[in-house]
Amino acid sequence: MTHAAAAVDQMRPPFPAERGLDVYNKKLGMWIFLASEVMFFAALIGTYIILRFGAPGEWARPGIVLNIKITAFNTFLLICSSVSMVKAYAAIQDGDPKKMRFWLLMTILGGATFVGIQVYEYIHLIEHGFVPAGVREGSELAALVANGTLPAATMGLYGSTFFTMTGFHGFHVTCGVISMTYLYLTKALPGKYSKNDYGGIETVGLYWHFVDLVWIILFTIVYLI
Amino acid sequence: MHWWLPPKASTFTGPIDGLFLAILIITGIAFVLVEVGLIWFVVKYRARPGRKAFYTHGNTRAEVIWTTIPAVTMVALGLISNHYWVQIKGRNSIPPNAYPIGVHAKQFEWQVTYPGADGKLGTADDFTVRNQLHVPVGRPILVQLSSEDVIHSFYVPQFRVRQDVVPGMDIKAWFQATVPGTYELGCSQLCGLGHYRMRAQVFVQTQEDYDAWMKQAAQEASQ
Amino acid sequence: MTSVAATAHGAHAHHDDRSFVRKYIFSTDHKIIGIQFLFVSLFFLLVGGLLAMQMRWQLGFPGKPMPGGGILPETMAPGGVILPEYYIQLVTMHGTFMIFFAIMPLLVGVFANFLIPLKIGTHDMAFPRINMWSFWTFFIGGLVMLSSLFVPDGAARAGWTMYAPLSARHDYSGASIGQELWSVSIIFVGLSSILGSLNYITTIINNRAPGMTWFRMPLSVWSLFITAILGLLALPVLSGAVIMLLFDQIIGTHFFDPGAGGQALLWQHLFWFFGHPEVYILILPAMGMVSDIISNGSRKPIFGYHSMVFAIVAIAFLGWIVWGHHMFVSGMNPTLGSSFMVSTLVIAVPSAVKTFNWMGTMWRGNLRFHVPMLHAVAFVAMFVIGGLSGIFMAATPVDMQIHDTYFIVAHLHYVLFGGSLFALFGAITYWYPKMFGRLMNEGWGKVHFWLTFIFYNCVFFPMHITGMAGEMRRLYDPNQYTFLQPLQPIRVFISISAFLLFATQLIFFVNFWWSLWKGKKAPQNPWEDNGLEWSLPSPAPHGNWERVPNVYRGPYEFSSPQVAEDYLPQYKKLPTDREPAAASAATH
Amino acid sequence: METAHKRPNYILIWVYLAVLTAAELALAFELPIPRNLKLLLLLFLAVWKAALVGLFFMHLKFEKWNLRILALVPLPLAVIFILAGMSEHIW
Ligand code: HEA
Ligand code: HEA
Ligand code: CUA
Ligand SMILES: [Cu+2]
Repeated sequence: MTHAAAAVDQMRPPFPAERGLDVYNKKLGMWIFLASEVMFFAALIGTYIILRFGAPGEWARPGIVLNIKITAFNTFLLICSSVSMVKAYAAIQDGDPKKMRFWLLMTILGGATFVGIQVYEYIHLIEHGFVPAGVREGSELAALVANGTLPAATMGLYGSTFFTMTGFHGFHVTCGVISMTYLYLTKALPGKYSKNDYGGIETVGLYWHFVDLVWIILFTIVYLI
Repeated sequence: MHWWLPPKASTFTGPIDGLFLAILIITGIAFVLVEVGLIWFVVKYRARPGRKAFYTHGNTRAEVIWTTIPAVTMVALGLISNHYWVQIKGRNSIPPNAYPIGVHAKQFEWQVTYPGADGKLGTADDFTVRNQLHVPVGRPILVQLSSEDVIHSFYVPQFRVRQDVVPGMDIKAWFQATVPGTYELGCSQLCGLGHYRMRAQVFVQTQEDYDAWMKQAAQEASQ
Repeated sequence: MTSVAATAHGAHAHHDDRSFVRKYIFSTDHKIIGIQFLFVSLFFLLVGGLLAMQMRWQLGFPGKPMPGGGILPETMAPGGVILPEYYIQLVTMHGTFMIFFAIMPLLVGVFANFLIPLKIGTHDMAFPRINMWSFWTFFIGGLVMLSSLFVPDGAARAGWTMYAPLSARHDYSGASIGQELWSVSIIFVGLSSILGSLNYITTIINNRAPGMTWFRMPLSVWSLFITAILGLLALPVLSGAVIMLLFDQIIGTHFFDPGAGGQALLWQHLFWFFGHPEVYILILPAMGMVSDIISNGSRKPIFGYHSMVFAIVAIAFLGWIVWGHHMFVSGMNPTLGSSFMVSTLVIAVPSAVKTFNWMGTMWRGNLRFHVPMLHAVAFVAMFVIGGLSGIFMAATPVDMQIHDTYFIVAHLHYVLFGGSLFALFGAITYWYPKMFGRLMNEGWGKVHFWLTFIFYNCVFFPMHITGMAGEMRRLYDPNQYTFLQPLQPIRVFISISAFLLFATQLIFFVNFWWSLWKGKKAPQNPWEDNGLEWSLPSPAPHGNWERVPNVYRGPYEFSSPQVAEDYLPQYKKLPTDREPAAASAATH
Repeated sequence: METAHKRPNYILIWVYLAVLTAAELALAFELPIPRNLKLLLLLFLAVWKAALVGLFFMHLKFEKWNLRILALVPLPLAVIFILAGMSEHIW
């Protein structure tokens, strides 16, 4: 899986001492960056797990506050955009920039829709009274808390962790969409990618799949458990 | 002015001061070894014209020695420390007959709740006193710590006892005073601008004195 | 010896036609970025020092108007008398500036940037533009932190460790904007570190010169590499934690709010899970550079090179599983405390390896006491004191007595000042000629060294004693406690020594600036060292080498019997040397 | 440019992921089994899906061991942290 020669790297001496990891700089850099992202999400997700584990009471049952259906669709969408991303990568590996452009565009659309739906979901949740601080007084959800459907003791934690985790995930998706759009406009459209040079696609792809991977974990632990 | 740990006034002073001394000896040896060695080398091997240094890349035997000795020492120290740690802070370290006292910390004072005549907390005859901790001598004391706002820390240097008081947690600490007298209870966790003055008096009294004091204090509190 | 310098850019009047802004402000040249870090973080070091002086005034002479304190606003020090709320701001900002804006950028920002490409033989970092951003995010973070000193209700005031819930709720701490700016600033610092680390790691893995195998890398590069990994994995945890803290502060979440189910100890776990690796970020590069300097000053190969490398790796690894030693009395599960104690004690072993190997390096050497060497030897002597005092605290029962006392303050200054800062003074003097083309003044360097060494010990050694006696940290006025009143003479002594220590630093300050313009012109290899950077002219030109040199041997071939002089550079080809394998990147 | 390994069937992986997601939903809302078992199964499915993405879409399966190690290094650290944080509540 190497194409060090493909993405010729100016920084790399013509004959390296050892071949390093035998991976071109951009890709290696992305993997290293992803390692730090793992730690970032470990802090957020770890916090969620620890807080929920030690919560002063039951956690709200899944499906009451959050709209599972629409999020399930969103999950599916993200999976689709992951596969379209990898299709774009495969296409350019085969030297088919047209197909690559198509799949890249699909990926961008999928990601953008995901963000759109998440924004919609947030608006909806906030209208119903679910906010980072917990449950807004006098709202629809406050009534559910009052009648015992939702546990009063842990709603504050629920709101804090939910919005922080999904918010930062959404932020990552947004960054992905922006950078893919940038690559699409400045590199893909002008035809700068080819069979011999597709480092940008592979690198942004790695990021994109990682974001998908995080969502897979988040969806399960936030929405289903 | 003194140059050592504070005077000893609880049963913890034995193991803790002992460990402190033991570590001082171990680290003292290491300290002398390193510093004297450095000075010696600095003097002995300072550059002289025309001399060339001894060309070597190391010596495995020497390295093994100075890896194993610290390793063994540290593991031994760990085991010994843990032995005392379990006695002092371990899950089951609190003696069953310990006398309970509630200590509630808030910015910037200590509210001490005494169990009253029945010797139990949470009953009607409990009473609360600000910034005064009275304890009977020679009897294990269980302090039940709670905090109103931020993290404080319960610290009596002469007892070698310290325990953070964390809001949202019920923390129990225990100690047994051995010398009657007056001490100071300090807050040793930064808790805001009044941190430096969050202190209380500690009175270690004989059982009779304590009982007498309690009777009187309970009366005063109920008025 | 025909050195490779002949092929360096500077050698043939290389035309560097970048504009001033491109060259010195928004530069992507790793050396310029390193120098930018140097100036900015030395400035923050000065700020941290000034804050310390105010603290020491209050502790030595409580309630007396501070000389020159009249210029401070009423809310801090009316009539020059420091208020309690200002004192805790001083403590907090002193710790914050020193750790995040002085020592960390000095070690990593300056020397990782400056040394890595020069020492492994490459033209620049793998991602020069990201590298530039790493500096600018740091700079912005610094400005934000600095500005927080001037907001109306004052700077952050919960200690550099920002324990929640004190830090999370404004009604507890009494500061709002200051606390928030602290969080925002730290997020920038985190970003800066991550961007930097990712650059350093990629560069070291992929861009080494031909023949520069892993075990021919200088220990400075090894330690910067491992440090970068620590930074890469630790800083995001801090960022995550600080973001949650910021949310607690501004949008009302409840992560650390026990009233709504949040956990106060969770902050401590998050903070120290970052924090302990962080303290090794603050010492490993120092250890690496000291190794280089000691080997050079002793004119001897480093003793036990491989075990030095493994010790670095071991310290870094163990650094991840000891964080709970800051929380022994926090109410943490005591069984967890036991395991943290054992892992902490075990760190003494790789540290012992390092210490004794440094001594082994000096043994039977031919010691040259140039200024960097003086600092390096002092580093070993002082770091050991700090490290050994760490053993006291690692023993859980003993920590119960000395936690949060000046014993800890003594420990942390012995490792951070006696360790990191001494190493930095040495390293700055050592690589100054490669940065600026001039040497710092030797005589004043020695004066600065000796005075610093003496006053430093006068300041921080007595803190062990007051700590043992039970003097707590972060106390505005220890005299509130009757049992601490007899210690006041020691505090006065410490304060006076601290003022002298600060004054001594002015020698360094002047030496540094004076030498920039008036220092002796530096030869190419003033210390007669083996590293690749000395194959370049001083200062090193943009782009470093036209064609990177080949590497023929390890970095510490001093007094090798193969040559007449007592050093043998890595880039010098002896008749017996073979060219390094020209492994083409394209062959798989 | 070598493509020594056979390219995985990406569409198949996609189908897998979709089916596993559906399975998760069914498990979470339809299946009447004990909560803890449910939790375990759900986590298992999530890790399975994540592994699919990592191995095939991010082609970790086809990378050299040293890159794989790089990718996996942070995970044990994260696990250690979470376990320690949780242990606070089991004493
Ligand atoms: C550069 C930074 C640095 C370094 C390197 C260290 C190194 C060590 N630290 Fe330190 N530490 C800090 C910076 C650092 N620390 C800071 C800033 C704090 C305070 C934070 C705050 O609360 O504000 C702190 C606090 C701190 C605590 C918490 C104290 C408390 O709050 O109660 C503990 C407890 O275990 C500790 C232990 C250690 C140990 C065991 C080492 C070891 O790595 C040391 C190992 C070295 C040696 C042991 C010496 C060399 C070895 C030999 C000569 C061999 C022979 C030795 C023996 C056989 C013993 N440190
Ligand atoms: C590397 C870190 C570092 C350094 C160097 C220092 C340096 C000093 N520190 Fe500090 N200190 C900390 C890190 C550091 N400290 C930390 C982390 C804490 C804990 C904070 C907390 O509790 O939250 C602390 C706490 C602390 C306390 C405890 C306060 C309390 O608990 O109430 C005290 C008290 O005396 C103190 C004093 C000093 C003094 C007198 C110096 C002196 O050495 C200062 C001397 C002056 C300088 C070193 C500046 C010199 C300037 C230059 C050389 C610049 C040259 C410029 C150019 C060339 C452009 N420090
Ligand atoms: Cu309460 Cu400090
Ligand atoms: Cu630590």
